[in-house]
Amino acid sequence: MSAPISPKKALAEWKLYLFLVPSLILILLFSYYPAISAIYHSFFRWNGGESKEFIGFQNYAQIFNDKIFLQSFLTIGILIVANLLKLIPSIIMAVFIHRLSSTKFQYWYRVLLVLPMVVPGLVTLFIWKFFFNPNLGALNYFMEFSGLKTLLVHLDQFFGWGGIFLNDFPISWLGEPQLIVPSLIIWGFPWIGAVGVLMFIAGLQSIGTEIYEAADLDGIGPIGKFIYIEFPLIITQIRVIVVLMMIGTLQSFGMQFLLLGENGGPGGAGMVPGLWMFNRAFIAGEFGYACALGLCLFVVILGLTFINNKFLRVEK
Amino acid sequence: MILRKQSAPLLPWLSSACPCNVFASFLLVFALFPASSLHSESPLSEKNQTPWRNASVFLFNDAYAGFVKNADSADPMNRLGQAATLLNTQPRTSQNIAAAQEILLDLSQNPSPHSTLSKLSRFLLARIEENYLTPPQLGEAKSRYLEIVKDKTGIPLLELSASRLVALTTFAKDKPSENLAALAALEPLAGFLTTPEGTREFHLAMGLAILENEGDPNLVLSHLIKADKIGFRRKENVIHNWLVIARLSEKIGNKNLATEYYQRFINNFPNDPKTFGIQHRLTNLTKNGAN
Amino acid sequence: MNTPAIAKKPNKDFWKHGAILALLALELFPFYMMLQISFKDNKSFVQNTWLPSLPTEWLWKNYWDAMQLLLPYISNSMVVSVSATLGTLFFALLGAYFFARYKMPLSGALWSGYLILMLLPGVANIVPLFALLKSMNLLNTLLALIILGAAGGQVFCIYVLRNFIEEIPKDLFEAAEMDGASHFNQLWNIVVPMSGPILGTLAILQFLGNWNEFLMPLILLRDPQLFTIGVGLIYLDGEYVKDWGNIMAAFTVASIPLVVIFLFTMRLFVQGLSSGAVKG
Amino acid sequence: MEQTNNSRIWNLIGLGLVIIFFLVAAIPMVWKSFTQSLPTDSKEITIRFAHWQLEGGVRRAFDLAAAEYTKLHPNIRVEQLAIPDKIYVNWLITQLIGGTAPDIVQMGKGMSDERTTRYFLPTSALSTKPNPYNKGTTLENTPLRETFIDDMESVFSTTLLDHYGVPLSAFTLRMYYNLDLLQEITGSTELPATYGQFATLLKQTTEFSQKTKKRLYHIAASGDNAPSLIDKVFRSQTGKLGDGLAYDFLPSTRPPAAHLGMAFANGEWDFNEPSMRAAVTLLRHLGSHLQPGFMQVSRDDAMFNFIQGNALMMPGGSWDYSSISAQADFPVGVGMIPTPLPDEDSRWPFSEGIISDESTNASVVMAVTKESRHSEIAQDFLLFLCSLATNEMWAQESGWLPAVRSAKIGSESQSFMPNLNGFTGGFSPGFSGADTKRVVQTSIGLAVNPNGSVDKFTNHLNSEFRNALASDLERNAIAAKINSQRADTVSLALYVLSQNGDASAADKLAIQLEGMSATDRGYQLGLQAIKLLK
Repeated sequence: MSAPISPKKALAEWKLYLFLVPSLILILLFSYYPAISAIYHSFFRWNGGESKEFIGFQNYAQIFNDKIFLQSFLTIGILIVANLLKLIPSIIMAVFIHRLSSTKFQYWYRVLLVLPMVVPGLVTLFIWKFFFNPNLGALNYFMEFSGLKTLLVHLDQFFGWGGIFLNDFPISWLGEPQLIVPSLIIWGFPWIGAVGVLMFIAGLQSIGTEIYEAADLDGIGPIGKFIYIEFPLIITQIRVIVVLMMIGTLQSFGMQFLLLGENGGPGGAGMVPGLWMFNRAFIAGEFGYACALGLCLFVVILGLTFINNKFLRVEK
Repeated sequence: MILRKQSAPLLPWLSSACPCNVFASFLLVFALFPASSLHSESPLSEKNQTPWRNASVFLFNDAYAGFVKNADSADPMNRLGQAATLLNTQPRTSQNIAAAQEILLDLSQNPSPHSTLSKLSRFLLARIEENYLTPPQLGEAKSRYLEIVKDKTGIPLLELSASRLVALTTFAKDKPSENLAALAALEPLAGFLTTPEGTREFHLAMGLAILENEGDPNLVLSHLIKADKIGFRRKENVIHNWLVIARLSEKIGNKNLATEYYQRFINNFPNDPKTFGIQHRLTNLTKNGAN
Repeated sequence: MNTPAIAKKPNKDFWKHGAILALLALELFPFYMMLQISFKDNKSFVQNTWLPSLPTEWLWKNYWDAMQLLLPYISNSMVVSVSATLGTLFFALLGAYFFARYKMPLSGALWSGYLILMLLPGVANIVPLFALLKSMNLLNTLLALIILGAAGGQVFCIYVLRNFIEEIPKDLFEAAEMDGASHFNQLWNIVVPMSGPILGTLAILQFLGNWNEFLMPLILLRDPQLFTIGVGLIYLDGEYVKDWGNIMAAFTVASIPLVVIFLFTMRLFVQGLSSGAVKG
Repeated sequence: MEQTNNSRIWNLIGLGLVIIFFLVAAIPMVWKSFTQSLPTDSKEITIRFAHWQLEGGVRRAFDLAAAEYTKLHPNIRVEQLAIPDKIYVNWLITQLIGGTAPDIVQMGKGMSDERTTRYFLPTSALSTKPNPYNKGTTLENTPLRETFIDDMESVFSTTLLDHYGVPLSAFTLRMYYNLDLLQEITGSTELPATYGQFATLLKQTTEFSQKTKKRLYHIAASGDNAPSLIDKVFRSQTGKLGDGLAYDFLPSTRPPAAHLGMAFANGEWDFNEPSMRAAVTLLRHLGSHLQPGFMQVSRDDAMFNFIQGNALMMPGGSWDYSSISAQADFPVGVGMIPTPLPDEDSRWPFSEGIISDESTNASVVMAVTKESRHSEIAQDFLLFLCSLATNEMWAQESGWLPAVRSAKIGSESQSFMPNLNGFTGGFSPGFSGADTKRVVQTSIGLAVNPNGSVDKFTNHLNSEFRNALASDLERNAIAAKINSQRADTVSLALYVLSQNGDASAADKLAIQLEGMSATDRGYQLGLQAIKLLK
């Protein structure tokens, strides 16, 4: 903790405030000012230019009738749940690496894990987009090769999905409204996040070898070890990752924008709240409404964080 | 010369600057020196020019803001401007429309119910009743339009009232015969119209309205030909009128008229994508005529 | 299971290695595809989708083209990322020192003011930020990106550095103060030398963040001379006729600078990330 | 934190590398800004223009034109910004609002009436004077407007009553052939001229792939280019039907939605109509030869298949030619989209004959922005671009069609010349707008898939069409109503200005009056059609 300081000494140390000034100016100008300006402009009809017109709460009233915006929360909800499940491979990976006896291997595996992190995100994104390409993409090759395609075609016929999957037709992952959300979920298979794995490993390292030995003596198997020993120790890390992931997912729209375009792809099936805000601002030119949407999003995130802190808090 | 088989003659209705365009100059004279001048009645102050100019290029919110900034209850042109732009400022609200209506009602009586300003206001009021209110007050709108027509305003814009009346009658009743009867009652309105535009739009509207209700084709043709005699500025309107005349006369067996108008189209628009097909029709027409 | 002493013998590890390698292979598969396609043209790619072509048939021309296209963008990205990272760290270090050294009046309120920004969705700010930069005449400049990068990293870096500085023994500072060292001297002579690894980790993370940024550059930059790597890649994706070999070579070229830096600093990288510095 | 000496050295090397990279990148930048800041006093001016035409050759052609302009005006540099069309709208709107828009911008994407008047300078005043850059040519004394193939009709806004921008090119739709494959299949490189010959070719292709076991698409198609193909199929059969249903069918450039809609509501036609069934039969025939799943294939993927020699044909616009010829390593043939002749095949007996190219409108419209600091120069450059000599050179370099009359074109572009010796044809079921188009496109599989049939498609459309039509007409009616409301304010403003002695306002008003009645008539008709449909 920082040392307590008497008011008298603080007065003498006034120069210390100068240390904060540059950072504070940056924050005030580029974080606080825009945020406050967003609140202010959310009460205006504003095209981003000179002319603006005060319209009270009309923008907010409009949000509640905005089907696309409400629908986009459903989509993002599905994606968040999917992202939760997508944490599992990272946990498995961390446990595997942790249980290796060789520290040398542990280190090199971690290096290999981090490698994808330094490849620019856009490159990864575009390679995956290429994988989804109906004609050339690796995904459709795999579906054909593994016979999964045939299975899906049968399912389609059986359940009457309306011909999303047809023999002789390449699956159009990003071209069919019904397939867009599944595509976004498949995205990034096998879903190993380097940061997550490393943090889990860090958490696991606090387990002493004697605990494992004791567990072995009690005849606890590998799965039991995970449930009784390892999982409780990384629950803090999981919680942190979940919170970061939820906030990140709620805010994110770059991927949807680059993959599906500003309208969220065919049928708008990939529309997420952030993208809708972006769309209203930079496509429709309704900046005031976009500000209101952004604030709405902020409130949702704030609420989620609050709930999280209140109910998901895990004592260290 | 590519894309065109031959150089098209300079089409009068396409070129506003063409000196041979008698109609255009006629029109300009009318527009600048009308029977009763709005300019002399209520002059346009310098500072209101920019808002009016904004209103003329669709920048309604800017225009309205400009009028409000210069607001002056003694300046009728400013108030007219406020009312006119209120109709289209974003967002459209019923309050805006009501406010515009209030201003216009006042302007229609003050300073004088016979001024050009009053006529313009009443025309806008009729438009509001017809096209802005939910549900529309068509009865009021009709009586206002009729009143304006009978005023013999000599202003092309206001003479559109006659064609508005035709439009409001076209589908008013479910039975075409009733509509036709109501349309026939409007025929005398032509006598009140003095400007070429007003007359042309009235005849065009009448012709098409009768056609919609499957009335007498010859009556339709006479209306459309009257409109055609006055002429149009836009190419698409010329084409529309000529081809409706030609097709209708072909249908009722008036081969001469059909041939005349098809031929006119071919002569004037040799490079239109439709020309080939129309030439084909014309050939068929004359072939059958020979039989 | 019944012989705990040899529980961690390699033969048991064998399966773990297998599983890890399988997962890693899947994870790295996209980059394998990127590399092997980058040496092909469309024709050989269609004929032979999965395997690398013979080294004698490698099309180095793809790389030549990609370099010509991307080097200016990479150079812009380099300037922006390095400057923004330096700015972030310098100002954050100053700020963190302020918070860590003493509990100055108001510092509690200011601290909350920083923390709440973590929750603010970046997207909500884009629009007013755009208007702000417009009024500052910074649209279509790299300086805007540098400033935004420096401002954006403040909260996180100050948070991490404050925790770190607070853990430095207080007597070190006190001794220096006795010698009449100014705060800046204390920061420079005590904090900086001790925080090498944490600064390194933060630098890497900030650098990565700036390097990957594409939305603000896309919105703010107009002139191709100023494009950063992200914008360059998006423009490349917008071409109508796709020469996949060329595109993949461009992707590789875009990745090279960071991979090279990574090769030298990977220990720092891995340790930094593992140490939980980013726990937030 | 234990750090071995070794890893510290590595880290330092890494740091050193970053510094070297940084310096290499930053020094030239600083140097440049330093040296550039000096001669800014000299009158070097940069004009920028933005467009989304990333097709091969076009950028080169623009560069060439820019260089020519700089030759004439050594102090002016012209720079092009080629923006991918996927981000063009967002890019343009951002630049317009940010006040950083380039001097000249390609119009067409993301435009509204309000944006057009707010951000762009009209070219109406220029259009009546001759283009100074046409001096010494046959167009020397021709007003600018008449130097274009469409008399600048395509850049005239019927709502704003002004011309905005000038066009540079014209587009037509064609069928591309892989001549090597064609030679292999038919033994000659002669392109089919009629649908009958086309059908024979398709049959031969099927036999060819069976014989050689070669996996070959007959027609590489995408969701981008197939809809216009489908349109053409319907239009080839429904000419007489349309003419019988609506008196304004022939005069309109587009099928009159309200009248066709009313006729549908009155039960005067549906998809069991013999001509509609013939059209669907034709569609089924053609569709079975299109690349499977074509509605979901993207434009570049279809193109990829064609260029790789995986497909014999590809429908595409004239705009695709430059990209194709640059990429394909086989000779490319360009033919009309074949339409059936009358009496050619009893399965589609309603054919009138060859369907002509839909319009002769010019496109690739460039306009000067109001915010441009050098709008005079920008306008001058625009005039230079659309002068006879420059447009001719631009067209030959890009392989695109010129927009200027009497511009000579290369022999390659001859096959893209709009064909006017044909019928305009009938209507496609997607005539009324987005919703009917959607219904047709989403159910196209019922017509073309192996397990589909003509009946499946027509039955489906008979049941789905009514609602889609109603919602389209409703949307059109709302648009017409708003247009007519805006016309009220505008016409009054024009009248007031004309009374104040503004001659151009008087002129605009005269045109506006024609438009007002027509818009209102469209609105009334739409309302009537909706009433009947419900």
